[in-house]
Formats: sequence, structure tokens, C-alpha cells
Amino acid sequence: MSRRRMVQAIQEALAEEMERDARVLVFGEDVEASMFGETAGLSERFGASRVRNTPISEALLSGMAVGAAAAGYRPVCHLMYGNFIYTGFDAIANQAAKFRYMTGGQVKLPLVYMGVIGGGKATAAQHSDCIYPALMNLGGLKVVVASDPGDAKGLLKAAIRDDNPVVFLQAAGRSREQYPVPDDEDYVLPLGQAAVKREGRDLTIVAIGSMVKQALLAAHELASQGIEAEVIDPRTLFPLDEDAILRSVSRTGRLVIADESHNTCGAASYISAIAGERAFAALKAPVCRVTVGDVAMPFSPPLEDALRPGKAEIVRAALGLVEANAASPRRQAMAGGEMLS
Amino acid sequence: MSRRRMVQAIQEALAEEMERDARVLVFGEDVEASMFGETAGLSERFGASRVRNTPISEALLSGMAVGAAAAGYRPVCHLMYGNFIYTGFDAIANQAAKFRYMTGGQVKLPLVYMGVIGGGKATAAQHSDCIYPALMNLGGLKVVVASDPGDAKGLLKAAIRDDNPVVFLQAAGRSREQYPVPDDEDYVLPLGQAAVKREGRDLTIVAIGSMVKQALLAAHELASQGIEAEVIDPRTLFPLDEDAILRSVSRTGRLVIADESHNTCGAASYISAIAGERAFAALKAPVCRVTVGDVAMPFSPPLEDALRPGKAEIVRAALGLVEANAASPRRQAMAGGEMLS
Amino acid sequence: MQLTRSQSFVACQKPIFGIDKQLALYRKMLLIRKVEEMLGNASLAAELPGPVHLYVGQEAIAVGVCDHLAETDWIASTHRGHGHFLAKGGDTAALVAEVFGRETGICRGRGGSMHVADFSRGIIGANGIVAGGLALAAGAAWAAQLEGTGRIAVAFFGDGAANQGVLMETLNLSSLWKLPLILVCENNGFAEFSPSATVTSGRIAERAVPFGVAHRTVDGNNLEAVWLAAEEAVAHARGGGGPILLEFETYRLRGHMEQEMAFLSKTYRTNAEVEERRSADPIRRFREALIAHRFATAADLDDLEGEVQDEVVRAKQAAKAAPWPDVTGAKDFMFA
Amino acid sequence: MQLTRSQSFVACQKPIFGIDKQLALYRKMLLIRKVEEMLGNASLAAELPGPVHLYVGQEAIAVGVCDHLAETDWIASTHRGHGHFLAKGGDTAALVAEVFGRETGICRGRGGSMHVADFSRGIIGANGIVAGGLALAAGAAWAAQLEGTGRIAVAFFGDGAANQGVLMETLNLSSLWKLPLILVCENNGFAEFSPSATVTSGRIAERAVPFGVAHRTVDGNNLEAVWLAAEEAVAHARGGGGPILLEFETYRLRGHMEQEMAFLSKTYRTNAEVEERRSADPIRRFREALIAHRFATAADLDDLEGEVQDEVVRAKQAAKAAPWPDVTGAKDFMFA
Ligand SMILES: Cc1ncc(C[n+]2csc(CCOP(=O)(O)OP(=O)(O)O)c2C)c(N)n1
Ligand SMILES: Cc1ncc(C[n+]2csc(CCOP(=O)(O)OP(=O)(O)O)c2C)c(N)n1
Ligand SMILES: [Mg+2]
Ligand SMILES: [Mg+2]
Repeated sequence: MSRRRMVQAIQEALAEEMERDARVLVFGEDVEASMFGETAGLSERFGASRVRNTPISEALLSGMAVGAAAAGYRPVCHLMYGNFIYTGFDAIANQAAKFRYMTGGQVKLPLVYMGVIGGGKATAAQHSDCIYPALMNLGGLKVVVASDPGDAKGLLKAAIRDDNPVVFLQAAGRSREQYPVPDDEDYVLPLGQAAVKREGRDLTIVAIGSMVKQALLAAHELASQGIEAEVIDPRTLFPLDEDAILRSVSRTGRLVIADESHNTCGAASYISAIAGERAFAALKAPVCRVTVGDVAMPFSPPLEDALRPGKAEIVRAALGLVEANAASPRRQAMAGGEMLS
Repeated sequence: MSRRRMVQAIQEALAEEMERDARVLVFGEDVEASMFGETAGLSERFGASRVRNTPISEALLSGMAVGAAAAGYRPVCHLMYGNFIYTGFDAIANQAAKFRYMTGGQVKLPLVYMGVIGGGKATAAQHSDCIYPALMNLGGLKVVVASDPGDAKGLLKAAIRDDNPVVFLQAAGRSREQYPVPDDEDYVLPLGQAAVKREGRDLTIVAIGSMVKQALLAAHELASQGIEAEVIDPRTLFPLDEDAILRSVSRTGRLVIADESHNTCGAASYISAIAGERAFAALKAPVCRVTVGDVAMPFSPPLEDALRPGKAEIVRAALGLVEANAASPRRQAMAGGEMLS
Repeated sequence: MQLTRSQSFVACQKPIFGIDKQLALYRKMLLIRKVEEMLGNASLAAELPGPVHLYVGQEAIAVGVCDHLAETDWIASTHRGHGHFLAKGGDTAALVAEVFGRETGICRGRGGSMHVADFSRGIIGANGIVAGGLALAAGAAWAAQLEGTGRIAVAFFGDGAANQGVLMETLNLSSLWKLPLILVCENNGFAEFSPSATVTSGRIAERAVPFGVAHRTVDGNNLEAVWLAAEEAVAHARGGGGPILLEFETYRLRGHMEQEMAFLSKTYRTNAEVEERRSADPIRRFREALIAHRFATAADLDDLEGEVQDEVVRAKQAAKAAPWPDVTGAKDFMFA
Repeated sequence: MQLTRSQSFVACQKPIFGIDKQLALYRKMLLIRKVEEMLGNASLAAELPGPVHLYVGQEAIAVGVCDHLAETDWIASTHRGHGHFLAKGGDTAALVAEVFGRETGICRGRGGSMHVADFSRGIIGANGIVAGGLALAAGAAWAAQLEGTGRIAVAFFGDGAANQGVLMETLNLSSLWKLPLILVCENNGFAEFSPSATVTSGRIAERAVPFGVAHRTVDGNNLEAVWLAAEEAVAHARGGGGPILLEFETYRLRGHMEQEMAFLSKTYRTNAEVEERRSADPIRRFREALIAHRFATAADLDDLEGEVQDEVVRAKQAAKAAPWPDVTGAKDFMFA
């Protein structure tokens, strides 16, 4: 273990996978100079043919990734900000997400799209979208949101080794913090596996991306009030590790979901639906979603702060659930609070 | 009232609104010849400057709609198939959905994007997406899915008169059926208002677009078994008429949602979350979603039929809820089954 | 940058290749024509699921270009993609079964007419998204360049597709990267129901100029002209010369899609126009030339036609006899 | 299609307009410069939320173009949009307050640097999406055409933006529809940290040629040259001549964004290069010309500069004293 920032961990994952497999490519706008730093030094190390700066042409880049992957390479296409994924959305939604299916399974598409999501840096509406719900809804892409450097490294390595299109997203606001990262070159975290970031018996907090840290802070504060929250980071949003969430909820009976994506059809609403349906009998109180709402991200920091959920909102939601439950008659649970179906 | 097909109703809505307001424009690929028929005859009637055939350039068209609307016109941009909305997604997601907010409310954007969604016509994966969850998640667009010609007409007229960007979608498979449509030139249905398509006390079926007909057929069959289903068509998916759904669920205690969009972060999951959270105490059984799953739409009709939910799946889901509920001890409901929050 | 060789083909009176090749190419064009006509009839008879966009009248382009390609070269195609599939060596029966939606189809019935692909033969596939193939081909060309084994990629696209911005993006990047990429624009006069000139300004081939990309405009209904232009283009791309844009002038003899007159509220071209353009039918022209130059008699060619027709009938019969995909596998193949 | 007039401006030794206009234009350039320098310093001092992309070195373009526009004409701009906002008559204090994120900002603090807009002055706004303004301007130009009152629309965009396919789509459609649209490409040598030539093939102005769109390449650091080219372009567009593409050659004297060297792992241009290009600073050049032609003395211009500096300082002070947006309204303005 050594301490790394998010961008360093990502850079290491890229470098290690490029070293390991000559078919891994990195391309995108300014991947040489590297806006965020994760691709810094790669072109010097692996050459300009494997690490290529591109014109600003997202519609082309996203489709080229599909073509290069279909032709046997493992491209990593850096699209910079999540919002520019919209600019390249055609090939992502119409080709990448459907290509294997449409061809009857003829082709593997080992490609990764990368991007930075979320607010917190006053980059305003066109640089702050948490774009993952739209990607999750496509059904043909794996979607990863890393919340700390260690996970980022392990998940990105898995994404690059995966034979399917993966979108790898990282939260904008967290790049400077240092976290321990395993040194093992084969530290690969399986996609589709949630992490229990903190154990607790009283309620479950599912938190995504930048919200994981807030959830942990909230859990700490709740603990001081005698409430033990379990914090789960799904890490992969598609496929979602529903069982891990349901296991926790079936024990705690209470679920808060903290998610920086928009409210309607967001990731939180999907998780809420799953819990509401499959942990129906176990729930002691309604699921509570803490989201950014259905609003574009403002520029001005006070507005941004007001909209982005944080520790305080999560604590409030958690307390609300615990109290609501204390105030109203507990519903008769089905045998042992087991999950349905 | 006279009987109309979907395309006729839409054509009438366009013609009436163009007649009423000279600032209403229609443009898109082949709106003159009219692939589906809804824009047929408009260019002859209103002239080629207000009804314009365009090159195949969705990225431009979706952005031009924003520019023309900001400049005071009321453009209707026909994007043909929902999947081509992806091709024009950049300006929809990055401009239209955020433009008013980003400018601090300086501008009104009275524009409509149109497209056809869903399977049933063997048009395969790139012409069958039910694209609305991604649009709902943007938070800055009104999203309308019409399920019959009467609604289509009233909703489209409202969409054109609305000062905000609206995406108006129609189901691919239903264009040939005739339905009664009010003749009144001012038949405008408010956006954001659900319709109770059938009343019933035993369970609620929320059905979207092409699923409304299937839900009504299912309700008919359920009635023959003594189960009275209420069928609700939200019609506007953003903003969603949550209260109408909750009112019904608080009475029936059971909810089936039939939705042709994908499973993860789909419209059904959002509605399930809302019901699970806000009608928590009223629910007698877990919400049941009947969706297409997370799969690209296949070409071959047997596969397509197998994936698209229909009457049978809705009936099965409904019976499942009623039986599950009969078999297991009824949960103790909170006072009168009232909704939370 | 204009290519220089083969400017004389118009003056070329005698067929430029030997008898075997003449007949092989003729047979391939005929095969495409017969498959398309069969599918057109099947569509009218409501035997086909979904719409079909037929390649009738454009056969010389796919055949003339693909004759220069190795199995390992890549092609990306369009919604009007049956001809490219067959010209690149795709299996007739597997194509037809796919368009009939059967499990024996090349995509197991998942793709249908607009998605026929065969990766084992370098066929990245037809595409339901207009201009969708350009970026895929560029990506494959990048892969080919990295491999360094001389593979190239070809993107077929229509005149309507030329108005998607991704064409410019492809021209720019492929020029900078010197990708082994041939961009083949089939200008058949229409984008759906819009005559080209109403939606496309200027000459498409010239869109290559500002990017320093080589380009040619060629009669796409003349197999020899196509073949010669493609020969040069392939040599250019394979030889490291970078991308090249070929614009082939042709004409769509059938509807944008079959059955279109059933739903269109008005016509967008006259029957007289279509009949007139039939005189430039590439197959008819090639047949006449073969006979004129005594490479074959009319009877020989009729026999050949009969053979091809039989193959197509067998493909159709096999497709109709083949099983539908098993619905329990409806969700298979989303992920590897 | 090349425009003919004003080819002689290079030879034009004497300033082409009178003293008042000279000074007004000079003042406008200076205002932009001073605002940008103040914002750059504020950014370095961590007084600003978010990143800023400054217009330093490109002032002649916005000023020379917008001088020909009426308040009712439309402009769409870029992430580097402060200069266009001010040149089109946007209020300095409202701009500065916006970039400081205050309620008194032109967008009530919702938009920030990348979204400054003022519809009452035809400013459709800066844009965080590279090339995002092209389609907006085309839409506004269509509206202007329909209105028939002589309005035009101008889209400013960078050399990097020229590689977004929507440029081609805009050229094609605006040519076909003869939209009153001026496409102003500011080629400042870089797209972020990529030198133009590494990501942009050919000359951008020539991308207009295949679409039959008029075009010019002009020294963007020479205010008179810009002004003359814009005069012609505006007459062309207003007169029904359709779209025209102007490529202005210029140089970005500051970073792509302020503070970039804090996060970039390497440099992408030398200091020597920047210093060398400083000699072509449009403001310096114009100042020298004003003095050389005795339109003003150095002292006059220093006074003017002091005045402008005061205005900027006042704007900054006002911004810093202004209230932050009220968080209870954080969700306001999504819908009308
Ligand atoms: C992105 C996208 N937009 C629109 C369509 C609908 N569409 C299908 S074919 C076509 C016309 C294509 O014209 P062209 O490229 O000339 O090809 P052709 O049909 O003439 O072979 C259109 C607009 C589509 N399939 N994809
Ligand atoms: C669609 C999109 N892709 C990428 C970016 C990131 N980005 C911001 S500015 C920029 C470079 C723009 O270069 P140019 O158009 O030359 O403008 P300049 O910065 O030189 O003024 C890039 C790539 C973006 N904002 N939008
Ligand atoms: Mg065509
Ligand atoms: Mg630039």
C-alpha cells in the first residue's frame, strides 16, 4: 500500500495495463498534456502511436473506439468531461451499447470510455452532469464510478481487461485527496461487486462516487448519536450488485441513497425501486433518496453547495428514517425480513 | 369527436398550431414527404420557409431548434426515430435542457423535439429505443409520450404552446389504429397531468405509451376474474403527475408498472421508487415492474415479441401481486394508508 | 490532391480484364441484383419482418471496390448494406436468413437487414445510423495501421450521409493520422425522399480538398471505372498514402425502402426519370459490353443468370424453412 | 467564392476611420484586456470560483466584428467569451459579477464565465461546449431570415472547434438555405494544449469552399483588417448573400485557462514563442499606429487606459461587494 491521489492511481492503472498488453491504446483530446493528469507521461512511455492526441471530434472518437475494439485492440477513449459524452453519444448509444447484440454475438468490444462527472468545482452546468443514469439505461454498457483511488485503480484495470464496453467515471471534486492504493500490479477489482465501506446494523447508506465520502462522514456523525450506519459503494452501477444492497437492507431495514445524479430516473431511483420491491418486507421505513434534484448545476459555489448533497443531508435523511420508524407502529415484517424473489 | 389515426391527430395538431401562430415552424429530414405521415401536406399549406426539409445533420438540427427558439420562434424539430435523438443529443442535453437555467432565466425556449419510439415493427436495435429515461433524467426537458390519437393531439398542441423545451414521443407500433379525437381546435391537454384510462379498486397499473393498450386489455381480462384494475397513463413523464399515481395506489395498495423502456434507471423504476417511498404504508405488496429488460431490441419478431411486455405479462404481474398479498399476512398499514411526505 | 492514373478509363473501349474475371464480377453483380429483387418481392408479399433498403442499381460500386479487398480488410456499410455484404464475400444464405429473421441468419436474427455483419470476413456490418459506419471504419483503419500488416478499411456511405458532420471529422483525423482508409460515397441522387441537390451543397468529393485528402469522382454505374478507381485507391491506402475519398455517381432504381409508396403522401420523383436512368443500369451496361466484345453470348449470360437465380431461390427456401430464434435466448449476446 | 474588396487593407498605411471611432475601438479593446487581466489575477489569487479562459491577444477580432453589428443582431460565443460579450455591448459590471458568481451577475450567478449571455443585446452567450454556438447561431440566423428585418447572426468559434463536425453541417445547411450567418473562426494556434497543426489539417477557411460558402483569411491581430473584413461580411450576410466564413489568425497570449501550469505535467509551448508573439499584440499595434499617425499622444492613451482601469476596478469592487445568490432560489429558472 502506498498513498496516491485519484489521478495517480488512474495513471498507474493505465500504465500497467498498457505495459501488460500492447493492444491497449489511449486516445482523446490532449491525452498527451493531460488535463486532469491521469494520462500524463503515457505518450513518452508508450509512444505517440498508442497514446494519441486527437482533434475535438467526440462523435468520431466514440465511434472509433468501437471500430478499433472490433478490430482487436483495447482502446481507452478519454472524453474528458462527462458532458462531452453527450457530444459523442451517438456511437456510444447506437453502436457500442448494441453492437455485440446486433451482430448475434460475433464481436467483442473491449473498450473503455473515461470521463469526469459531478459538481463541486464551479464548472457550471455544461461540465458537471452526473451522466451515468443515461448510460445505465442503455443496458449494453458496464458503468463504473470510482470513489477512491484504490478502487479506481482496481476497477479501471478490470475495465480495460473486460471484453465489453465500459464507461469509467470519476468524481470531479476528489482528485487531490490521497488514499492508500495497493501496490500489486494485479490488483484488479471485479466489475459488478459493491464494497461495504463501513459496517453498521441500524441503517444502510448506499452512496455513489463523490457521495461515498459524505456518507462516511455522515456515518461517523450518526455513530456519535448511537446510530450505526452501513455504507455501501456499488462501484459498478451496471451491472449493479443488487444482492449486496439487499443483504444489507434486509438486516437494517432502512435505506438512504446518496447520489449526485439527477432525481428523475437517476441511479438512486433505480436502487430505491430494487429495495422497495425486493426488500419490501424488510423495510421498516420508506427508502430515502438524497439527490441533487432535477436541476442543472449552477456556477456560483453557494448554489452548487446548496444543491449537492453532503454529510448534513445524509445525516438528516438517516435521522428521519430512524425517527419515522420510532414514531409510527412498526410494520409486521414477513418471516425474518427476507427478500422477495 | 371523429375517428383518427395517430399520425392524423398529430398532423392536425401541427396544422392547427401553425395556423394559430405564425412563429410555429416544422423542420427535419423529409418533413415534406413525411416518413410517418404526420407532417404530410404542411409544406404545401404553410410554405417551404416554415416547413423545411433538412440535410441529415441531427447535431445541427437539435441546436438550431434552441437558437431559433431563443430568437423568438417556436420550432418543432422532427428527429424521426428516437434513436436519432442520440445523434442530436449534444445540443439537447448540453444546451436545450440547461439553457434557461444557465442564463439565469433570461430566455424562453418554446421548442418541441419529436420522435418515434419502441419496438414492434422489426426495425431492430437502432430504431427501437424507448429513449425517454435519458431525457427525463436531464431534468430540463418536458417529456411527453402519447398513447392514443386524442391525447397525442391535445398534448402536442400544449407542447407547442409551452415556453419550454418539450420532447414529444409516440410509440412506433400504434400508428394505424383509429381512435376518437375531439374536433375542438382548442383541445389542449395540460402537460404534467396523468389520465385515468380505466377506474378500478383492486390494483393500479401505470402504463406508458404502447403499454397503455396492453394494460387496458389486461384490465379487461383481470375483470373477468373479478379483479378491477385502475389504469393510469402518465402521458407526461417529466414533470410526472406523481400525485395521480399516489392517489390511486393509496386506494388500491398494489402497483404494476408497464413500460417499454429498459429496466435500469427506466421510467418504471422511477415510478416504483416514488410509490415505494411516498405510498410506503399503503402498499400491500411490492411494486411490480413489467419492462423490456436491459437488452437491445432484436430484429426477429419472435424475439421482439418475447421481450416487449404485453397483456399477458401485465396480467401475470397483477395476479402475482394479488396472490402474494393473499398468501402472506397483510402488513399493518399506517393510519388509513396515507402517503408519506 | 487528385489521383492521376485511370483518367483514361472513359476512353477505354475494350474491357480491361480477362474473361474469368469479367464473368466473376458480372456474376457477383447479378447475385446482388437477384437477392435484392427476391427480397423486394418478399417485402411486397409481406414475407419479411421490417423494412428493406435495396441496392438495385448500385451493384457496380460494391463489386468493383470489394474485388480489391482481402478477406482481412475491413468494410463498414450502411442501411443499404446487402450489396456490400455479398461483394465482400458474405454468405448469401446467411444474409437471406438474417433478413428473414431466422436463427440461421448471420446475426442469429438479432440484427436483420440493417445490421448484417460478418467479422470473419472483415464485414463490420450494415448500419442503421446514417454515417454510423464512418467512425467504425476509421477505428478499424487505426487498428490496421497499428498492426502494420497492410490491412485497410473501407467505409461505404450515401450522399445523404455525407451531410453528417462525422464525415468532416473523419476526413480531418484520418488525414492527420494518415489512416489506411477509403471513404466511398455512393451518390445515388437521394437521401430518402429528398433529391440530393436540395439537401447537399456542392460536390461531395470536394469535401476532401480542405483536408488534403485525395479524392475522385467516378461513374459508379460503370464497373470498369469503379474497378480502376478502387484499384488506385487501394494502392494509395495500402501504400501508406493515407485516406482517399471516392464519390461514385449512381442512381437508386428502387424506392428508398420497399413499400414506400404505401405510406408516402406524394411522389418525389417521376416514373419517367426512373425509366430513363434504367438505361444506365450497371448490370445491363456490363452485359451489353460483354456481348459486344464477344466475351460471352447472350445465351451464356442467360445461363449464368439462371444459375444465380437458383442460388437465390435456394437461399430463400432455406431461410423460410429455418427455425426462428429461440425466445429463451432473447437476451443472449448483450455481453461477452 | 472569394470576396474582392478590402484586399488592399494590408497596404493601407493610414488608419481608415476617424479619430472618434479610432479611440472608441481602442477603448473597447483595452476594456476587454483590462477585464481579462483583472480576472486572470483574481484567478491566480483564488478569488474566482471555477476556471477562466481569457481573451487576451484576440481583442481585435471581437471588437472589429461587433462594431458592425446592431444590438438586434445575434452573436454566439465560446468558452473564451468575455471579449465577445463586452464587444457586443454587454455590461462590464454584470459580466464581472457573473464571473465572481454573484446574484448581480448577468446570469444571476447560475452561468459563470463560460455562460455569460445577454439576450437583450443579442448575446446568445458564451458556451462550455466546443462548437456549441454554431448550431445556436444557425438557428438564430434562420429566425432572422424568417423575420426578414435584416438581422444577422454571428458565430465565434476556435480553431479547435473547427474540427467538430457541426461546422460542416452548418456550412452545408446555411449555404443551402442562404442563412444570414457569419462564421468567425479565431485561429489562435491552439486547441487547449495541442498546437493547431497537430489536430487540424489544412486551412480552416477553405472548409467553406466545397459548400460554395464565401470565405476569407485575415490577420486577426490587425484591428483594421478585421474591421474591413467584417464590414464586407456583414454586408454580404445582410444583403442576402448567405453565409460567410472568416478565419482570423491570432495568438492566445495567456494560457488555455488560468492556472494551467499548476496542473499540466509539461509545457506545450515555449516562453520564447509567447514573447515573440507579443510583438503582434493587437492592442500594442493599434496603440503604436494611433501614435504614429498622430491620432493621439502616448499620454492621451495612458489617460484612457487609466479610465478603463478604473472602470474595471469598480466592476471588481462592485462584484465582490455584491450578494451571493440566495440558495433558496437554487432551483429557480429551470422552466419558464
Ligand atoms: C442518424 C440517422 N438519421 C436519419 C436516419 C433515417 N434515414 C435512413 S436512410 C436515410 C437517407 C440516407 O441517404 P443516403 O445516405 O444518401 O443513403 P441512401 O439511402 O441513398 O443509400 C435517412 C435519413 C438514420 N437512419 N440515421
Ligand atoms: C464538446 C467539448 N469537447 C471538449 C471540450 C474541452 N475543451 C474546452 S476548450 C477546448 C479547446 C478549444 O480550442 P479552440 O476551439 O481552438 O478555442 P480556444 O480555446 O483556442 O479559444 C477543449 C477541447 C469542450 N469544452 N467541449
Ligand atoms: Mg443517397
Ligand atoms: Mg484555439
